Amino acid sequence: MNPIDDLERAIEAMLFASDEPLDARQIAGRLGDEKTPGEIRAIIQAIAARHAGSGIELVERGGHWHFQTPADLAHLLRRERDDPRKLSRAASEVLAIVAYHEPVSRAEIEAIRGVQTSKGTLDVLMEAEWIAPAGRREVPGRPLIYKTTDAFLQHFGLTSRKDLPGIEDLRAAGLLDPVDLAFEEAIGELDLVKDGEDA
Amino acid sequence: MNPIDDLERAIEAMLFASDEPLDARQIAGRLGDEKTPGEIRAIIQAIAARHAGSGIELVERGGHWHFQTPADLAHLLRRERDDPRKLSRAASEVLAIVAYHEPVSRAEIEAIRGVQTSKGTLDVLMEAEWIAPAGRREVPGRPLIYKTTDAFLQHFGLTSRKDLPGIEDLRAAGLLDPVDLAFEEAIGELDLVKDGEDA
Amino acid sequence: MEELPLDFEVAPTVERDDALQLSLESWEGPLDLLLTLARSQKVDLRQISILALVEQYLTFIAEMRAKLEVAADYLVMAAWLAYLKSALLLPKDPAEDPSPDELALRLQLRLQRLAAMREAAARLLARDRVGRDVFLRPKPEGLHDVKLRRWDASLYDLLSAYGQVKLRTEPVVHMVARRPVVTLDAALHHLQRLIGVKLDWAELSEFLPSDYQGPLRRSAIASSFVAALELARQGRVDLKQDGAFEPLYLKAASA
Repeated sequence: MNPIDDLERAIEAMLFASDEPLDARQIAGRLGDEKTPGEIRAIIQAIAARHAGSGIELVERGGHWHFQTPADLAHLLRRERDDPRKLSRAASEVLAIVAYHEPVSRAEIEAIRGVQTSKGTLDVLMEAEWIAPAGRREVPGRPLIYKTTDAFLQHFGLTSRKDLPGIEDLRAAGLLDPVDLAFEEAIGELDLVKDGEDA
Repeated sequence: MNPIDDLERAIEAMLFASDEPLDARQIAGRLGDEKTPGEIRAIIQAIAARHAGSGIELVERGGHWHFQTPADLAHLLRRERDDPRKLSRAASEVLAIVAYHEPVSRAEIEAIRGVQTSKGTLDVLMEAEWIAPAGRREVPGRPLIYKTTDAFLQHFGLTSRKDLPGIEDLRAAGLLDPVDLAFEEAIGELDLVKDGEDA
Repeated sequence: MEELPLDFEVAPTVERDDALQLSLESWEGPLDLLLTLARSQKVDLRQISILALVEQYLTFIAEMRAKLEVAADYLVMAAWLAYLKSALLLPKDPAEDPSPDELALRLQLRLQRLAAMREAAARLLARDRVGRDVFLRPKPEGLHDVKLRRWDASLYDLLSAYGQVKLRTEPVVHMVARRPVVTLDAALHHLQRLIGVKLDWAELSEFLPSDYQGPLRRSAIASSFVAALELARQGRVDLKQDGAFEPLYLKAASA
């Protein structure tokens, strides 16, 4: 490669270190006006050509020039990182209600949960792509209604909504036992063991 | 000129776009760890070589690389507003002592300078991010010790601490040894000479 | 002796009348002043005449004191140097420890070290510095990390959440869990029937049906105990217990 002449180096460094894109006149001015803008432009073209196809490019915007990274490499400059988060209790409840009762409106969800549901909770579920709006209910106010998505089925390993356990299944699994009864049963078992030992 | 391969373009763009110097490991990480840091370093060297002699240079500072303008073009690029922090004499001496003696405690700095160092002097250097605490010396009082940073190497254009001007000569001359040690050695030599004379 | 080193790099060249401006603030302490004076000998610090240096320092401080107050640490150094000077001039006393020569050597070593750092600082500051000699891109695009939120929940979380919703929201039928109990009447009846069968002392638990298990058994123990107290009150059984929490024994009251 031929050595780069001093003028070209100087212009290249100016363009690199400048806050703002520079035009040929500004560069000529900084160089003491020994060169015409036309001559400067020719050198800028040479610099741009030298960088063509590299990871740095010199581009013109309205007669002003600046260095930038090529657009096709933009993806390398942002790195996407997974940020796993556990779904909150409230969001889990809302999701379950949508799954068991879909399509449901927010008011219906609140009626079932017995507590107000923040907009953020639905947003989280939509961001996770587990629920999606499914039109509006034809009642006064025409509220949005929600349903679960294919991504929901996929994430929870369900073939279809019919795979969701029924209420009886939940009861059998102990998921519908009041907390205090379950506690007493656990205590009762302890007593039996003690009695056995005494005998 | 041969077309530049995609990996080289990618690394060049990263170095060009980064707002701080990058090391080979950071680059490898961003590229999904498909290349080893060693392979990355070889490519960085190739990029640096490609830019050699141009108006932009790729330089190594403490294992990290960044693009900058060549020093010989400073006169064209220096502007009135460019005003790198003016260091007081005390601050520049303290900085030199930390750099050449690191890690070093404040008491050790004071022993060399023969004067108390105000807290402000160390603060100025820490605010500039040129020095940083580096733990404590395991002696009575467990004083904080300081060392220089990568930002120090970057600002002063040093590839590594070995690049500190004259550090090898100073070391060889024993001028980085504490006075006590130098004293013992000097006395030892005197004694030897005396012994020789006596014999 | 040489003139005062007023033409030295650090100290501006001034008329004697302006000496006030040449305050001791020009120096970073007495060692720094000594180094400046030593430099005026224009020889390598290793060959410096400590005696001449001491003279220079003492003279300089004396002149300064005539015009302004001199900070204590400069005076302390002056006193120490005056001592060193006299020790160096007096006939050598071999018993003196440390010897004046050793003190002089230490001073020389300290001056060398300070000088080395002084020069190192100057060379460091003269390097091509970012923002003064070399320039970076003022507005780089920057490398960005974009966090992709990924929500996580298991099917169990989902089902148990639904279970909790159901529980919380089905209060219409107030579910007091039905507990298996043995009533006092039943216990009385049972105990009265058995009391005639057992002749000797028997523990209360022996009167309980063996198929009473779990909560039912606990209930049976409680109601049988109350039944036993009731029967004792009626004088129909005798009760015996060896101590608190010991087994309770009962038998039909002796006639």
